[in-house]
Amino acid sequence: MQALKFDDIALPPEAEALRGEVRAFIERAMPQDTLPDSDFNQGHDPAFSKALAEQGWIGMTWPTRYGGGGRTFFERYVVTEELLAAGAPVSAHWIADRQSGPLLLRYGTEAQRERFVPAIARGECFFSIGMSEPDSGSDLASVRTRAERRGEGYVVNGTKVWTTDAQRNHFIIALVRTSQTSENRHAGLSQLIIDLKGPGVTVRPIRNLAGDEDFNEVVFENCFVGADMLVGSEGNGWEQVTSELGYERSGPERFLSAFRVLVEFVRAVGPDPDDHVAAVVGRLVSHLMTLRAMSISVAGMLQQGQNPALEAALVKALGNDFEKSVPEILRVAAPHLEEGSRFRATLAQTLLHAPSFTLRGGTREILRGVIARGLGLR
Amino acid sequence: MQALKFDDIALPPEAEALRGEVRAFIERAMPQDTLPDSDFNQGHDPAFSKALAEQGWIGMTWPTRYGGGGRTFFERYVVTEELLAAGAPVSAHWIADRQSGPLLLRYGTEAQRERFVPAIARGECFFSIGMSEPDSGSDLASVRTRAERRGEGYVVNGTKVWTTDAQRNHFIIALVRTSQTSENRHAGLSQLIIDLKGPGVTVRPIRNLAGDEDFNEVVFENCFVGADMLVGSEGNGWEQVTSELGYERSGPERFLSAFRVLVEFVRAVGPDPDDHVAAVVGRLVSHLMTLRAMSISVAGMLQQGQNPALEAALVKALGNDFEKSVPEILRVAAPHLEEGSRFRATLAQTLLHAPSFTLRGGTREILRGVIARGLGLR
Amino acid sequence: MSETQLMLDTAERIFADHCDKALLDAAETGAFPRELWKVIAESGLPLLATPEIGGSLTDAFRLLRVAGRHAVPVPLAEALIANHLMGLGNCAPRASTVTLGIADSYSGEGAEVSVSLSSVPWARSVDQVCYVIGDPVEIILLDVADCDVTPGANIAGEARDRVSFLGVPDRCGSSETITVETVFELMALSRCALMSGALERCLELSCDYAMERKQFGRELAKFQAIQHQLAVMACEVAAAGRATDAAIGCLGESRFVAMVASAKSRVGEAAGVVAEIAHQVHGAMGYTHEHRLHHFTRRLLAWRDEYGRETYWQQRLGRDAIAGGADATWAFIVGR
Amino acid sequence: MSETQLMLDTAERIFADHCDKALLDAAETGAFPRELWKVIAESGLPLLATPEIGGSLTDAFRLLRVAGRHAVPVPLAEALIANHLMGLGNCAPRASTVTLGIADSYSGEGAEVSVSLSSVPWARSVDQVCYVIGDPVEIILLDVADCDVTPGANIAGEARDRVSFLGVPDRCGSSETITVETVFELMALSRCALMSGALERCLELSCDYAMERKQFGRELAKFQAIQHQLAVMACEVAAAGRATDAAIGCLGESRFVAMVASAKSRVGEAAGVVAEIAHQVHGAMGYTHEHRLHHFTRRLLAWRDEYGRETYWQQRLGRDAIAGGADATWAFIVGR
Repeated sequence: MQALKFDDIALPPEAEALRGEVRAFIERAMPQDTLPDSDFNQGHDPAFSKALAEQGWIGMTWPTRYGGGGRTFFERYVVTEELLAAGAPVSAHWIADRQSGPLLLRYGTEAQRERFVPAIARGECFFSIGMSEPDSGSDLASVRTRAERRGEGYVVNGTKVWTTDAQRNHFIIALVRTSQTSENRHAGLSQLIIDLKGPGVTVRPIRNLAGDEDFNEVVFENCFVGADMLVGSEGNGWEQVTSELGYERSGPERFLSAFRVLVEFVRAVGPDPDDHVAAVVGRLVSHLMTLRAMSISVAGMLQQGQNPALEAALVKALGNDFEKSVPEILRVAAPHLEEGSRFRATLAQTLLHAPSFTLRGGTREILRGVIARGLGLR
Repeated sequence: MQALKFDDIALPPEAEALRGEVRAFIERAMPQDTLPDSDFNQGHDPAFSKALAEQGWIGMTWPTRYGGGGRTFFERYVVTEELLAAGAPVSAHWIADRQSGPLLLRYGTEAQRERFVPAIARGECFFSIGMSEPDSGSDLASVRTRAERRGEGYVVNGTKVWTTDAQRNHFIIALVRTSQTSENRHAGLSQLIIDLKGPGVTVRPIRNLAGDEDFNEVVFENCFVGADMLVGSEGNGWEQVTSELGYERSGPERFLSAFRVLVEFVRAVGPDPDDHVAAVVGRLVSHLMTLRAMSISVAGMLQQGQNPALEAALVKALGNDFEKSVPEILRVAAPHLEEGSRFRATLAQTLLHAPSFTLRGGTREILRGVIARGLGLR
Repeated sequence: MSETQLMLDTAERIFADHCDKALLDAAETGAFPRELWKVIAESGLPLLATPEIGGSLTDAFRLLRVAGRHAVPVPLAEALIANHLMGLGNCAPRASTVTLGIADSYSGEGAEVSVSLSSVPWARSVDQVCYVIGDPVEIILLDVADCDVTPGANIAGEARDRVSFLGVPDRCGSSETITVETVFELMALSRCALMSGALERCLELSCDYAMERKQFGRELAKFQAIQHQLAVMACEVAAAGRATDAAIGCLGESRFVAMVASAKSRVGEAAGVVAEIAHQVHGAMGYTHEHRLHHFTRRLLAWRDEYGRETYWQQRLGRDAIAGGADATWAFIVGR
Repeated sequence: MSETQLMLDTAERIFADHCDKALLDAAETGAFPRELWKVIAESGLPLLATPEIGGSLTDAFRLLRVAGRHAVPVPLAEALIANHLMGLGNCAPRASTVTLGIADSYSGEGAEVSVSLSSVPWARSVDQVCYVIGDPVEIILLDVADCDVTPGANIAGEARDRVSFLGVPDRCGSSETITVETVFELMALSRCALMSGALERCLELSCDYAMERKQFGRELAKFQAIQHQLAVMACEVAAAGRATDAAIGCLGESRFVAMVASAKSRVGEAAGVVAEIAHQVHGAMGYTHEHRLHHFTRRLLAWRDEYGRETYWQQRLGRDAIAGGADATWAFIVGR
């Protein structure tokens, strides 16, 4: 059995130094007309993202020559957790900042880096992820969208689905099949940057059960994509995607999605609740403090160049179960559910969105499987 | 998908009429020197069983010509649940009454019925179950104990394990292999009645983690068993065992094992606890009332000659999870854990025994598998 | 029994015919399904629990379970109980459509009263609102035309309106056999029945989806982890149904309050567990508005809150159980 | 750091060499493992947290985690903290063996006092019992020879004795840097550290068992349901270890109380979940006395109750979190 290793890492002073600034910014820039929501998928607000970028807080860890901040993962951690805890609208730049930027820096051509990365860091260029397809579920290797070589590029045909914010963002990095399925299901996949507003691309919003349109279906019909939009090398898509999934593994977004419900609960119960209510708050706080410590350990281990894959999966699995349980626990613990209270409104919003918490980057089943593999069981 | 069908059956008046009598008997006959325990495996007390038999409450549903009571399953249900709820010592006669008697009545020879059944009903003859073996786990078809024909009987060699009360009871009904393993793993098995005090049988108690000796290892070394001790027909053991397991499916013993912890909790918190403590009691009571209604439905459907296999598995799975959760829930809900209190003593005893609750008649995995099959998923 | 079955079959047919996805979607944007309501009214179902036609409350709750299976978006539970109350008040059921509410503020001397009711299903779309007040209870009918109605909705998009009235209401009799509390209990049981039906439906939808949907080359249903989740779900669905039936079976008995408390708490718990697993099994598909699953899961989330959350009923049940002392805990559970 | 690692390796070797099944069984029947205690004492481990040898409390808690992995049946946590306290009191550690208790009743004027301490580990077998009292705290040592000792045991069979004393105790100094509460917090953290080690061991035993044991023709570890149970277990073990380390990392800081509260609550929760799954995976085998699993699971059940159950620490932590108001909840969690 592999030992579970979480180094006892705390955020360093230069990261903590940022915290006050971030809070002041949020205080100033937070939109007043919506209920704060700690779910990173809620709140697509280009103006907020732009203001954030002006602080230098998008692409913080990227090289300065590409418009990045050249800062540490720890500094980024502080900014991210403060934004989520406050329920700020981060959805617009989220994927570009967390996934697409790092992917392009690692695998992109120099031209791609120069074109996209500084624009992302300026908060002017938003990306979506194009992995899932109608019949793929969690099985990414079953991708069927085809990209055929034609002249100086590719002709893409197929459909991506569950693409968050595709109707609002600028580009999608689509996982496509560039050669026929072979014995090795992971071979023949590639990643292409595709302009979501370009010809041959149709974006159809999919309403979710809460009535919002976050998800989309993205249909490619003879969509021409220049060869210069290939990310990394042809046929290397699987490896790239796998490393990309690593970026979304165990940040604070994995356990904070329901955090505003706790805040409103504390507001609703007032300063001197009974023992049970106090214990419920204490219990959730202890889980949050623990998850945060675990998550910071993983960030630190990444910063040191380690690959804490098992540890990241543990944080994600625990965080997922935790954030789903929060609204359920607070709902029954609340002494009353006043019609029209902020607590009730936040609770309702989170209950409706809760089914989506586990859709992100691997279901509970997948995560547990990853852990079992890490334990040497499979 | 097969519909889940629980008829709305309540206990009929003639069964309810018995309740007062049973309570009066318990009041009178209950031993005073031990902590009442609702776990049917706790408390092997031949004197108590004998007194119970004198009331006509062992073998209640069996034909009167075999010493039975000729009563309904509902009447038996009332007696059983009252005994368990009071934490009476029922372990001595339990298996004989619930399993061995019905098995012999259904499959036994006339001579076997006449010899054993009335003795069981008199509370003078106690049986153990001989199914599990050192390497079988939940996989009963892997039984390796051999019974070879020799003259007027069989010579048995092999080892049974986890045999409750074998050191105290009179007989074991052992599942043995009477012919070689074939393609059909379920073929070639038979059931034999074996005298636990007879030659060729060695019973070795196995201490459990609580320090008690309930389990045993039973070793057969050239143990001769007369052919008249074969139950049913040779090679039909699998079918017989499967129907036998049905008897242990969904009675009140499936959800009452931790009941005394609740009783002592109510005593400990007094008449006017805070809202949370009241809610915890209410929650457990609602689960108990519901499980009991489900269990009575199954008893009624059995009484009507139906075969509610899926429903029985549902009760058992739910009951199992419930009774394991009871001590954990009450432990954290208790305002204090007074050293030396009855609550604390009962809680400790039940916590130590809780791991055994799921060992009985199928683990959680097995039960969920049975349910999945019932739902048509496999 | 066979007459009841006939009635339930009729209801099943009506609901299945009308309550398609489009109707549910429309109703959740506030469009009252008049055609469906007319068919239901003509079938006599809303009068099932009035003494006149020999029906019983028992049948009414069985009917609601069927309604829950179809998420029927009309105030059927309210009409059934309102008509029952009018019957108790010896007041003939009206041809008009009626809903029911709980008065949460009331004042008045003499004939004129001021009353307000919150979360009244579809008050905006019916003719009358029924409520009870006082001891012995008076059964009151308000003409919606004379009321202030503020439209609202619960988390499932079901119409839940605020109704205010100032004036002389239509007093249609009084009853000694029930109390204001009884009406609350009956309405709590109506939510148990509706939830039981919706829970069954969630289980069916989830099993069907698991059998149909493939991942990694085989049906979801073949994965042991999914099988076990569906097994847990089946346990909860079964418990909810049984708890509801047990309470229905005790109508009019002294055990009724305890049984309703037990049922509303137990069914409410099942609702949370089942909704979560159903969505877990359905994945992204079940999160879309286009899929019908959410009509049932969102109703489960709404109904478990209506007429007393789990906590409320658990506290009541717990206090009653404790009242007799530790050694009577078992007698309380058994009811004797 | 490498000196710490050297110490931990030494400890691991001593514990692994001595704490076999036979020793654990004997200790649980009340036989103090003198030989083991002697080896530990000679190694200097109990003095790890006294200023004299330059050790730190941090190392002491790391050591306890290793001790938890082996269910070491001696009062090591108590000796470590007692020696630390004596150091604070500027009183040289004694050659004698010492345990530690919490005074739960105390009275006395002048030199003579009457004090009783419950649940003192191995009081019957050591030379002295240490406790603290008053504000500023006085560090007191009782000679066991002068005490009334009533042997007792916790659910794990660990010696937990009642100690009464009437007379003039040995006052070995006082300290301004700690309070009576601090000692309680340090002891709570000792239980977190011990539990973290025992939890790791339960996970190892369970994974090993699942890889080894066959059922229906294949290893348990190959069943998806078992894999998922072990995954849940690993999550809990990891959380417990991390919560403990985080609290150890805050020794001496103002955050310490909050971190201990969080850790004792979180680790206590993990203990229940892990013990249950470990037994579930081990089946009947793990229920036998012969198997070593229960030495760890029973200790988990015992230790989660010692020095404050989950509920106790949750209430304290919750009240502190709430004190700053809703909008400061996050700042409380972050600690700034």
